[in-house]
This record gives sequence, structure tokens and C-alpha cells, in this order.
Amino acid sequence: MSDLKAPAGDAAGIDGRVVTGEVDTIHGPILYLDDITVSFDGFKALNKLTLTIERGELRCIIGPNGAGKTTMMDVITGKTRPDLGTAFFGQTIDLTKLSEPEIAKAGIGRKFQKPTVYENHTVFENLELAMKTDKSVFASLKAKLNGSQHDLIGKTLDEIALTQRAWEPAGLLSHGQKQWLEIGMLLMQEPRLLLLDEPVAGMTDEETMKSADLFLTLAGKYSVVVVEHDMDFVAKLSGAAGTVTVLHEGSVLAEGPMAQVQGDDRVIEVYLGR
Amino acid sequence: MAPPIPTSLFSRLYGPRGWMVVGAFALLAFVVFPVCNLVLPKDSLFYISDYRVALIGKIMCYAMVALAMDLIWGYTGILSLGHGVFFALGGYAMGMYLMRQIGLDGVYHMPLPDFMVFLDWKTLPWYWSFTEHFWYAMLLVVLVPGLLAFVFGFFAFRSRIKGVYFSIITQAMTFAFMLLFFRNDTGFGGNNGFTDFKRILDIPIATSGMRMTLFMLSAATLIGMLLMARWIVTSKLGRVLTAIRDAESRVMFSGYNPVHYKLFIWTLSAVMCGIAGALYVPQVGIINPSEMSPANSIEIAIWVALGGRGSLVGAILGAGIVNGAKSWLTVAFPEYWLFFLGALFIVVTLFLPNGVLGALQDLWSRKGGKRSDAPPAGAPTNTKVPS
Amino acid sequence: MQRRSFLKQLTVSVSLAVAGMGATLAQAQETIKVGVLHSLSGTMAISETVLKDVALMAIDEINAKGGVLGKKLEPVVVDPASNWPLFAEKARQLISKDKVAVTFGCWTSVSRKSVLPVFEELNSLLFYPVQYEGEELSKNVYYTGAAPNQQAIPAVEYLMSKEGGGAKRWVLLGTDYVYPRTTNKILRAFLKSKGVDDKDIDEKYTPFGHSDYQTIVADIKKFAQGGKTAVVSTINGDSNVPFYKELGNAGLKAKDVPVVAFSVGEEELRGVDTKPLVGHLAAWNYFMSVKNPTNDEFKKKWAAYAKAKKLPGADKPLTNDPMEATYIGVHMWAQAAAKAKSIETDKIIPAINGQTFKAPSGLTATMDAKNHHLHKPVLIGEVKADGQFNVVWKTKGPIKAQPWSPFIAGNDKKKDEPEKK
Amino acid sequence: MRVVLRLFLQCVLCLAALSAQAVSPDLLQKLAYGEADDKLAALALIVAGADESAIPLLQALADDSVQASPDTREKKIILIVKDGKGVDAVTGKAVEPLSEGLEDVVINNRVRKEITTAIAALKLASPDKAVRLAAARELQSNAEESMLPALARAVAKESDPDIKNLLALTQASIQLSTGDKPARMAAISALAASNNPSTKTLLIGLLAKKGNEFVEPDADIRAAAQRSLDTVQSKLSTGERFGQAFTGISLGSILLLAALGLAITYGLMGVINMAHGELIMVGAYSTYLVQNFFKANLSGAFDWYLLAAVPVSFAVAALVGMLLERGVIRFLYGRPLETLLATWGISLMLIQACRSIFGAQNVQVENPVWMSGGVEVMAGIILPYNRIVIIVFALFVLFMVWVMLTRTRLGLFVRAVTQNRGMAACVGVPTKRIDTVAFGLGSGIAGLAGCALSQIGNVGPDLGQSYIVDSFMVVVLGGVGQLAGTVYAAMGLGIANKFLEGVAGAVLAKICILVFIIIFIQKRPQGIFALKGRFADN
Repeated sequence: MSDLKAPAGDAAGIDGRVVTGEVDTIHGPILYLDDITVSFDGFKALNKLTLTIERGELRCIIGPNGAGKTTMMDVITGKTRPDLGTAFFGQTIDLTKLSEPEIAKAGIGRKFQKPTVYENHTVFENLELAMKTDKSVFASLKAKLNGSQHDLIGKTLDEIALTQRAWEPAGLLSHGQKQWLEIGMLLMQEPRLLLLDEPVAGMTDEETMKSADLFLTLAGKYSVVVVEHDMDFVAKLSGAAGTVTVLHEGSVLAEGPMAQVQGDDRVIEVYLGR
Repeated sequence: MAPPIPTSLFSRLYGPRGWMVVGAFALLAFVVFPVCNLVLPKDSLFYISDYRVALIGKIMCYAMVALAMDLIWGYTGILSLGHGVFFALGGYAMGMYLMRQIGLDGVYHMPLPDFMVFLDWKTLPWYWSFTEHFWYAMLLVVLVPGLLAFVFGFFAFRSRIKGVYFSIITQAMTFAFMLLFFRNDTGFGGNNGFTDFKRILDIPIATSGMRMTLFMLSAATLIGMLLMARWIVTSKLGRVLTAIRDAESRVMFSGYNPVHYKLFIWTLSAVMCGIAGALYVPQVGIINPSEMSPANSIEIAIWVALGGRGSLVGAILGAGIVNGAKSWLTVAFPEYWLFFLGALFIVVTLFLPNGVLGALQDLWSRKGGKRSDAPPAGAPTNTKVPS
Repeated sequence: MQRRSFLKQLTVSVSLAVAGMGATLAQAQETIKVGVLHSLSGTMAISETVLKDVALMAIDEINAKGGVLGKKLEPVVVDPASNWPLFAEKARQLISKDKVAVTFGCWTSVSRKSVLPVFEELNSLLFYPVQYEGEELSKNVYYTGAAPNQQAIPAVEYLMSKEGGGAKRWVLLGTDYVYPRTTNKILRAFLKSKGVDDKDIDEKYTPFGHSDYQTIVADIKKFAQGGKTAVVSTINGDSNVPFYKELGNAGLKAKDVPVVAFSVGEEELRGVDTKPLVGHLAAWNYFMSVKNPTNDEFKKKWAAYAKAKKLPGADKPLTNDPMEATYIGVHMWAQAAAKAKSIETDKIIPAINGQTFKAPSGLTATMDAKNHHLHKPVLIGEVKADGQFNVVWKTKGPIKAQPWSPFIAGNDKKKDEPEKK
Repeated sequence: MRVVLRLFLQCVLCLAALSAQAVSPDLLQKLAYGEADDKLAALALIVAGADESAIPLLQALADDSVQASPDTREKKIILIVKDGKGVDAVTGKAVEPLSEGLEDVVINNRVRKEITTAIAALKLASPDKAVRLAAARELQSNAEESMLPALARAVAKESDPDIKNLLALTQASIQLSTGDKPARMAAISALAASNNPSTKTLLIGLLAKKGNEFVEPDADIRAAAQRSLDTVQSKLSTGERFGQAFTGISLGSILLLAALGLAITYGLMGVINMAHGELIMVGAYSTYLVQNFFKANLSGAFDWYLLAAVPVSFAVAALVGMLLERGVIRFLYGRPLETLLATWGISLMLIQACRSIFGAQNVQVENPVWMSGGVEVMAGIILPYNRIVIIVFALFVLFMVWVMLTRTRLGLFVRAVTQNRGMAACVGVPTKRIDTVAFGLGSGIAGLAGCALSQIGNVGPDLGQSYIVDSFMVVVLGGVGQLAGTVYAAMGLGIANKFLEGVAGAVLAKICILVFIIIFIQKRPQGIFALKGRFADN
């Protein structure tokens, strides 16, 4: 049972890779994927993928269906183990050796393609559960919200515009609201790196633009990786200077500012058919 | 925004109405039953027979198992089809002590239990050592099911066995244990199990007073378990459990390790079953491997489903209804009772998707317009439980 | 008819429930209640249901003759559903709530052991009608089935004899529970006393409900290559059909390797095609095929009763040993009640001890004066193609039961009567 | 010369008498009323007479179809009774009506054994080669010294080399214990060629010890016997291994049949059908009813009742299944655990219904003649016909299911509905009807399993209960929704179970299998054939 009592902070400290519990990004990028290969029954979902995300960067990743976008997220968050290659979070944290909760505690938040919230819990409880705190069993048993934690939830509720519905079960929210709630939950986790898998799918145009604004305010404070189909949205997010990565058949096809990528012949071929 | 945070543990567990029900139950168990059974003359209209005391005592033990099942299934979404094994192991641990208490009063007047004498065993097997001490037996009651659950759960949850796969391996576990305990060589009396208990703590067991003591002990344990379970499910831990049930991957990516949570509640649930089994054995007077048969474990799930999953009280209600119905129907319609029981299950599933308790609550809210005993905020609202 | 009786039962029960319990007390004086405690559902229903019916038939018979002590007997039937704790609960209910004077019931040893403390605590009587492993004596139980010396040992002696085939090697095959274990233990001791080597005895056990006997039968065949072999089967109820089917199909004939069974009677063979099994043996205290006027009458009564009550299987009414034992038990109790002029446990016990009854087996069954077991004849029968048994050997007269087998160490010190008085 | 003539005359007289009566009344009286020893003596005389016409009487005795008036009566009547018609055993004339108070002539195993041997010995003179071969086989296990002259005669006359060899072996086994040393040595070496289990028994007998002394004093003979024994034993053990494999496959095919229906209702449709076992039971009882119908109305075609029972049990179980689907399960799709509750209730009701209709006892389902007995493939290994038929039947059902699911429109629809109900409905698949039909199909296969199981085990109300746990284990171990996995799991469990049973006994074998399942699922949490990739969780 001793395992259960382990304080949450040291989860990433297994094998002494991280001593301070902080992500070491002083000397380099926050996320570094090198030569990642994943195959399912011979089919290569990722093929020698190499990708680097800098601190505070907002990176958009696009690619057709089956390009390996979600599998890449799975590798980063520990859901899928790569057959080959290395994945580092900061300088010291080897993502391929950690479990999902450990990676989450280390500071990577992930939003799923399909909004995943706790439908039977209220919006407030959803945020409470996501909040960065001691997440061991016995801490949870004794946990009681203090004032500042309460305020933090209230602030996030305002941010995602769900204050009015704080005490309703999340299952009653609209699709777009669930997306927002999930994003709110990610914020509560206070991550260093945010992975957003099609965050505006199913949103109205208005909601989409509001989301884009939100993400832009997040950039800088967090590193953000957005996977998206919606070109207008990507264009708005990345702006003129932001880097866009195009994935195809499990590896990087092109990388650069939006305009450059859009002009790339190979990208055009992949997107418009050969 | 006015989030109503419950101020005290007391009000967090139940509202006034809820506490009234608990209080009424306690009054019945600790005042009405003892008086009506022990004080009133036998021909009084209000006399409660030993038979009824034993019957309700037994049902209360089942209710504890149902509670344990509700924690793991109703709240955490893990369907165990092997809870009978924990119940039986607790019962066997208690049974070992009771067998030792027979002392020289057995059929053969030997220090060994009778079944060992006629199998020609000369000494007690090692795992019987110290079972003559009450405290040690009580330790076994908790430790054996707890340890088994912990080891089994550790491997199963670590391997991320879920859903029906988990259900089936728990079923395989209870089946394997049943076969093991059926073997005479295993040293637990084979098919005959343990019977003919004489004493507990050197006090004769077959007296009204002892029966009432066990009855009240069961009632107290049941109330204690209910409040403890309620405490758990209204805590953040409870909300994490329900979150695991509804969206386990989100829980993981929020930084909780579901393995630890599942293991905790699974082990706790097993220990609860073990305690229930230990209280059950002296009251019914027999423990035998058929308690571990897969059908018995499925039935536990059925009590919970019938009463209403994810509501604790529903589980107790379900255990009471099914077992009460069984006791009554097997006498009233010995040849047809299975039809009634079967039909009950079908009707409940088809027409009362939230179990009997859910139906009662619906009825209440429709009648009163508004549900006055809505769970306090901060408690999980489990009106809709996905399968 | 089925439906009507069901509806009647329904209305009666519901009205009783509505009227409350007070009403039932009033009519309790009119009749003497007797309990019938046999599983009507669950795994044991296959064997026990007929015992309930035969008990009801015997009660009808007694009522037709005016009942006991001028009162009619009123059977209280409950269903303990093959669930052992439920047996204890129902026993308590019968005795303390329904106030039955006596109970007829149980089949398995575990069910008997489960109810025994209840009968002792409340000082009531149980008549137990099935052959069992012995090693038990209670003031409150009368055992009308066979003890091991009234069934197992004579059967083995027969197989050892020239007439029985002169078996030298023995397979003791049983379901893994107490009755087979104990019986086999007694048999092993007995065989050793007759000079059989340990290597010539093979003890095998199968789990409850085992249905695949291919390996076992192959093993028996192999074992039989070592010399003239006989199989002693204590396989429990349901597993017998697959065992015998396998035996027949694997070509293991009775003339080569005879199987003697202690739990296989006419009812168990109902589900089996017996043609390949001709010659296999069973040892009982009664066979349906026994020819004598008492048995003819018993069979006739049963056939008529089964037909009148539209019992399932009434087109082929069968009687068997536990049915006979139940029948004897009910009548003996009634006779004893008449003799003792009382139905109180302590008054009726002296009257039951030494009671006699002309049993369908052809001999007069006598309840031992002390040890609560019947003196019974032992018959050995060979299976016939029609599922009946040819009696090929029988004891000269009734044998006294030895509940404490002399082949179990320490039993020589046991008294041949219940300890509690 | 005169002696010869007298013998000849006697023979002629004998033959004349035999044409009218098979066995002399004196012998017959002994057979009918004598003690076992008298009967055996009479039998020996009949065999010595080598008279084939005694066979019908002996056969009737062995079949328990000889009846006689009580011993005490003045006039003794002995009849061969078959199907209620009597034939006088002495005169061979039909006797009608049967006289009152006849009793069966009781024979026990000892006598029965001698009778079969006697019949075999008599049949050695048969002109039909097949009959002689069968008789020679029969004699091989049971020959006795008294038959030596008859055997010698038969060997001398026999033209067929196979039969001759067999008979010579039999002769050798008798001579083993008699005769002079060279003859015995020769007999022992001859026996090495045998593959009959009874030979082993004989040879072991030569090597037995009594106390510290060998029963057989001659060391040469013991050594020879040991050599022959080794040869025979190695032949027998090959057979045993083969037999073990067969029993494993046989058990596997039964598991497969029981689980196949569940693989559809549970694996494909997601209904946790606890009443699956009871659908098996329904199939078994349908078989029972068909059997009774044939018995009552078509007794001539009784042996073929199974052919009718197969479609009937399928149809009845499918019908029950479809009714359940329409009445109950339809309302529970998407709530698999609630189907567990409801179908558990259904299962209780079906069991009790069956008990009310057919009684709590087992009912008798007879194997047709062509499914009784077995084929002896090698040394002492008999493969029972019913097991062989069930293996073939399981393969047949498997093939049909495969065809149905992959080669028909119905199968396409079923797969479409199970994969994406909404989309299937959009493209015009009648999803509700498909659900009903698919559930009916799964139930019907359960019915077929019941039909097959009725041939090897109990048919009673609890029949289904004993298979439900195993069925779920098989389906889950194979991987839910994977037909191929179900096949592998069934066969694997069957063979492993039988192998372990040989080593550890039935109880421990079963426990080991269960533990294995638990451990295996740890390694492959989704069964043998798990879906892989990122869709696996959904």
C-alpha cells in the first residue's frame, strides 16, 4: 500500500530524473521527439517522426486523416509506447518511460478529439477534479477545498463562460460548452505543455473565433500544440510568423509559416489528391 | 454563483431526511427488535420470533455485500462477478475460529475438527494455527479477503483489464476457489464445510441472547459501513471514482493514477465482504464452498442492480427485497417461486432502469413537484449511470 | 390441472398473507403439521422432488385412514432450493413458526449437517431417507437410509466373490465430497483387511457436476489391464449419466470391468440409454423390481398417485430406495405417534425405537432400539436393458447399521446410541 | 470301424434332433433354473457340441429375453420373449398368448461373460468371414483353457490369414500358463505381436510376485515375458497418447458448440445473455421431444430421429431467442449489464418452466444405433461414435456460421449493424429486424449445441447452468467479437484441460485452467485476438 501514499510531486522523480519537480527547459525546447516510429500490425502509424516544440510556442499541426496526428499525441502522453525513437519533455524527462498520470503530473495536458468530461459530475466538480493538487488516494479522501482553490475554480469558470451552469451536470452542456469545459479542466491542471486535438470541432463559428482568441492568450504562458483540420482556424492561430507542421503518413512533410506551407507542392498534392 | 459547500461532515453525509431514516433503522435494530424478541412473551401479537431475527440478521449481512458491490460497481464501474469469494473467505476465517471453539465437544471428542478426524489427519494444517484466538481469526477475516483482493487487483488493474474481461476473470477466480474448497484435501471440510458450531468467545451460540447480540452487531456494522461508504463517495475520492467510471482516460490525463484508486476501493470492498461473511456464518450456522459458486456472485450484482446502482441505500434495498422475496416465495410457492423472482428481475430492468430506489425517487419528485431530499451539492449526482 | 392448483395455491397464499399471521394460529389445533424439507429447485431438485411427492403420498395414505391421534396430518412443503444455509433457515421456520411435529427431508450430507444444530436446539425430529457415510448419531435424527455397512461393504464383498467376478484390483471413483471420501476410506481399510495391496487400489475424484469422463474411462481401461478390475462408483447424481454414456461408448462392458454404484438407482437411470450398461451393478436396500406383495402395492399406489397428481414422469412411474426409505419413515413416525399417544419429541422417541414396518423391500424393517438406524436387507442388482435391476444377490436377512464404521480408527470406543438424551 | 459308425449314427441323430430343437431340454432346464455353476457346465457342453443353432437361445439369454415359469410349477415353460411375443425355446414354436406368471431368467455377469464367449466360439464356424473375425476378436480377451480344442479346430480350418493370426494369438495366450517350456516360450514371443490390452494383463501376470517370491519360477520365461511386455506396452502407449489428443479435441468441440452461439449474441451484439445455457437446454429438450415423436409414430425410422432433431432444435431455440429479443432484450441495447439482469431472470424462469413441464428429473435421450459404440482405431483405443459425430457436427456448425456471416447478405447486415448501428440504419439496413434475426441465429446455434449435448450427457433442467460459465470463458478468452478467437480458445481449453486431467486429476486440472485464464488475460487483456491500435479502447 505504500505506493498509494506517495506524494504526488515526486511522481516524475522516479529514477531520479527530475529532482525539483520542475520541467528543465533552460537549455532547450520543451518537447523533443526524435525518430519516433509506431506500428500497428505492420502498419506504420508514425514513421521516424521528429518534432521540436519551443517554450511558449503555439504550434499548429495539420495533416490528412491517418497522418498520425492522434498517434503522435498518444506517444507524447504515454498512451502508446513507440517502437523506436526518443521523446523528451524538457531536458530530463523521458516520456517513453512514464505512465499517463505521471506525464500529466509532469505538466502535459491533453484535450481529446471527442470532448471528454465527467458527464455525471457538475461543471464545478469537473474543474475541481482537474485542479493541480496532491492526487494520491488518501489525499483525495481527506481533500477539502480552501478559499484560494475555490477562487481559482471561479476564475476559470468565468474564463470558459460557464459560471451560470457551474452546478449542472456536465452531461447537460452543449457540445461546444463541453469543449470549453475540457479546456478549462486543462487550465486547472496548470500544465507547461498543452496538446489540443481538434479543439474547435463541433463549435459554431463564433465559438471557434472565441477559442482562437483564448488559445492566443495562452501561448507564451504555456506551450501549445494544436492539431486541426480547419484551415481558417489554423491560419488565424498561427498568424504570419507561427510555425505550422504538416504530417503525412507518419512523418513531417513540411514545416514553416502558414503561407510557405500552403505553397508547398507536396502539401498541395497530399491535400488535393494526386 | 453561490456554491453551497456543506459545512460539516454530518450534513455532508445525509440531509435531515436521510438521517431520520438511518435513525429509524437504528431504533428498530437496537430497541424494537431486542424488546420484541427477548422481552415480550411468545404469544404476544408483537413478538418477533428467533427465526425472523436470524433471517433479518442474514439479510443484513447480504446488504453489506451489496454495499461493497455498489462501491466497486455502482460508483467505480467495475463489475465483479467474484465477490462471493471474499464473502466466503471471511466466513471461512470466522468458521475456523468457531470450529476451534467446539473444542472436545465434537462427535469424536478430539481436539481436531471432526472432518479432520475422520479423514485421519493427525495434526492441524499450518494454516489453522492460532485460529483458536478470536483476535487472530478477526485479523484473518480482514486480511485474507483484503490480501487476495489486493494481489488480484494489483495485477489486473495494472494490466488494465477492464469491463467484461475483468468480470470474467473474477468469475474464474471464484470458480477456482470453489473447486479448491470443495476438495477435501484442501482442509476446509470439503462440501460439508463447517457446521455445528457450539460457542463463540466461550458463550453458547444457540441462544436467543447470542442471536440477538449477533443481530445487533450486524445492524451496527451495516450502519457503520453505510456511513463509511457515504463518507467515501461524498469525498473527492468518491468523485474521482465516479470519474474513473465515466471517463477513465480523462482521469489519467488529469494526473490521477486510476490503478491506485481502483485498488483501494476494490480492496476495501473485499474487506467489507469478508466482515459480512464473518457475521453471516455464526448466524446461519454453516459455511460451505457453494457460497463461492459463480451464480451467487452474479446474484450479488443483481441485488445492486435491482435496488438501484450508485446510491448505496439502493443496494441495501435490493439485497433486502430479493432475499426477503426469496424467503417468502420459497414457502408460499415452493414450486413456482423462480417464476416470480425471474419476472421481478425482468420487470425491474425493463420498467425501472434506475432500480427500485430510482423509481421511488421519481415517484417522490413527481408527487411533491420538487425533490426535497436532493443530495447536497458537492455530492455526486448519480441519477444516470451508464452501463 | 397444473394451472388450477397453482392458482389455488396463489389465492390461498395471498389470502393468508393478507389475513395476517394471527389467523393461522387459530386453525393450528385442528391438524398436526409435518414438514417436508426437500429441494424443489437448484441442483438437487433432480433427486429430491420425488421424495417430497412420496412423503405427501404417505401422508395422504395416513390421513385416509383417519390420521394420527384422531387428527389429520397437514404437510408443510418448503423449498430450500439446494442452498445449504437456506436449509437451516427453512428448518428453523418449519419448527418454530409452523410448529411442525416432525420433518421429513434432506438428501445431501451437507444439508443434513446444516439443519442438525437447528433440530437439536429446538428439539424436533428429522427423518433422513438417504444412504450416507455414517459417522454421525443424533438424538433428533432418524436415518432410514443405509449406513456404509448396509451398502458399500456387502457390494465389495460380492465383487470379490467368485460369483461377482473375483475382482483383484479396485478403482474407487467418486465425486469429491464427504460421502465418497468417507466411503472410500472405509472401503480401502476393508480391502486392505482382505489382503488387497495399495497399488491395486486407485482412488479418483471428480468435481461436482463433472460431465466429461473421457479421461477417467480411459484411465480405468488402462488400470484394468493390470488384472481383474472392478469399479466402485460413488459419483454423485448428475454426473452419472455422462459417466455411464462414456462407459458404454468406450466399450467397457460389465462382464470385463463391472461398475458397482451406490448412488445410482431407477431414477438416475431414467435419463440413460441402459442397453450398453447391462450388467453393471448397484447396491441398495430396495429395488423397484423386487417381487413381493408389499412392493406391488407400493408401486401401484405410487403409480396411481403420480397419475392423479399429474406428476411429471407419471407415464413411467419409478420407485427407488430413498423413496422407500421416505415411505418407511413417514409410516414409522405415524405408528410411533399412535403408540406413544403423543407427538412430542421426547415422548415419541422411545416409541420409534424398535418400531417395525412391513417394507416394500420384502422384509420387515425394524428401527434399532438404540442407534436410530434401520435394520435393512442389502440387495445387489444388475442393470437390465429396460433400466430396472435384476437382483443377483441379497443378504439372508436385515443387517444392523453400523453408523460408526469399525474401519475408522477410534470408532471402537464410540457408543452405539446418541450421546444426548 | 464300428466305433466310427456309432459315432456317425449319433451325429446324424443329434443333427436330426437339433433341427427341431436348438438345445436339449435337459441342458435348457439347467440354463434356466440352475445355479451359476450349473449354467456354466451346461454352456461348456454346448460349446463342446459346436452347434451353431444354439446361438439364438444364448443370445436371448445374454439379452435378458428368456422367461421361464416359476421353478415350483409342475409344467416348465421356457420361452424366448421379444417385443411381447414368445417363442418356445425347446420347440421353436410361437406361443400365444404368453402364459401368466413367467419370470425372467436371471443371469449375472459371470454367466453373461461365459455366454458371450460361448457365442463367439460357436460363431467361429460361421461361413461369413466378418462374423468369424468378430468372434475371434471377442475370444481374444476372454478365451479359457476349456476352449483350446475348439480353437485348435478352428485354426486348422481357418483359411483367412488375419483370423488365423488372431486365433493363434489367442491360443498362445491360453498356452501361456499351460504346456511345456518351449511351447510357453513360443507363446510368449508370439504375444509380442499382439496389440490387445488383455495381452498386457496376461504378461503382467507372469511377472507378478507373491510376497518376495515370483509366481513364475522360471527366469527364462520371466525374461521373455518382460521383452514381450515392453513391446506391447509401447504399442499401447502410442494409442493412449492418441486417445488423449482425441478426448481433448472432443471436449474442445463441445466447448465450441456451447460458446459459438454466445460468440454471436454476446460477441457481436453485446448482449450478456445469461439465458444462453437455457437456450442450450431448450435445444436438448426439443431433441427429446423429437425422439419421443419418432418413438411413438415413426419407430421404423427411429435411428434417424437426430436428422430431424437438428433443424427442430435449431428452430425452437431460435424462436425462443427471437421472442426474448422482441419481448425483452430489444429494450436494453446499449445497456449490456442490464441485459445481464434481465436474462438472468429469463434463465430462472426457463429452468422452472422446464421443471414444471418435464419434471425435475433428467429425461432419457437415446443415442441412435449408429451413434452407439465406437470404432477401435488401434490397440485398445476406441473412439466413440457419438464423440466423432459431435466433432464433425461442431465443424459443420462452425462452417455454416462462417458462411452465414461472411458470404451472405444477412451476415453483411449483421456485421454492419454491430459495427455502426446508426450508419447501417442510414443506408437502409432494417436494424431492428437484423437484431432479431441475429439473436435468433445465436440462440438457434445454442439449440444445436443442446441437440449435440443431449447425446453425451444429462438432459435436465440444469443442463444449461453447467455450460454458461465455460461458454463465457471461451468467448472472452478468444476475444469478444472474434469468431476465430472463439475457435482457438475452445480447442485450446479443451486440449489443455484433458492433458492436465491426465496429470493432475480432474479437480486440479479445472483449477489450473481457471488460473491460466486469469493469467492469460493479464498478458492479453482483450483476449487472444485483440483489436490493436488506438481504436482498441472504443
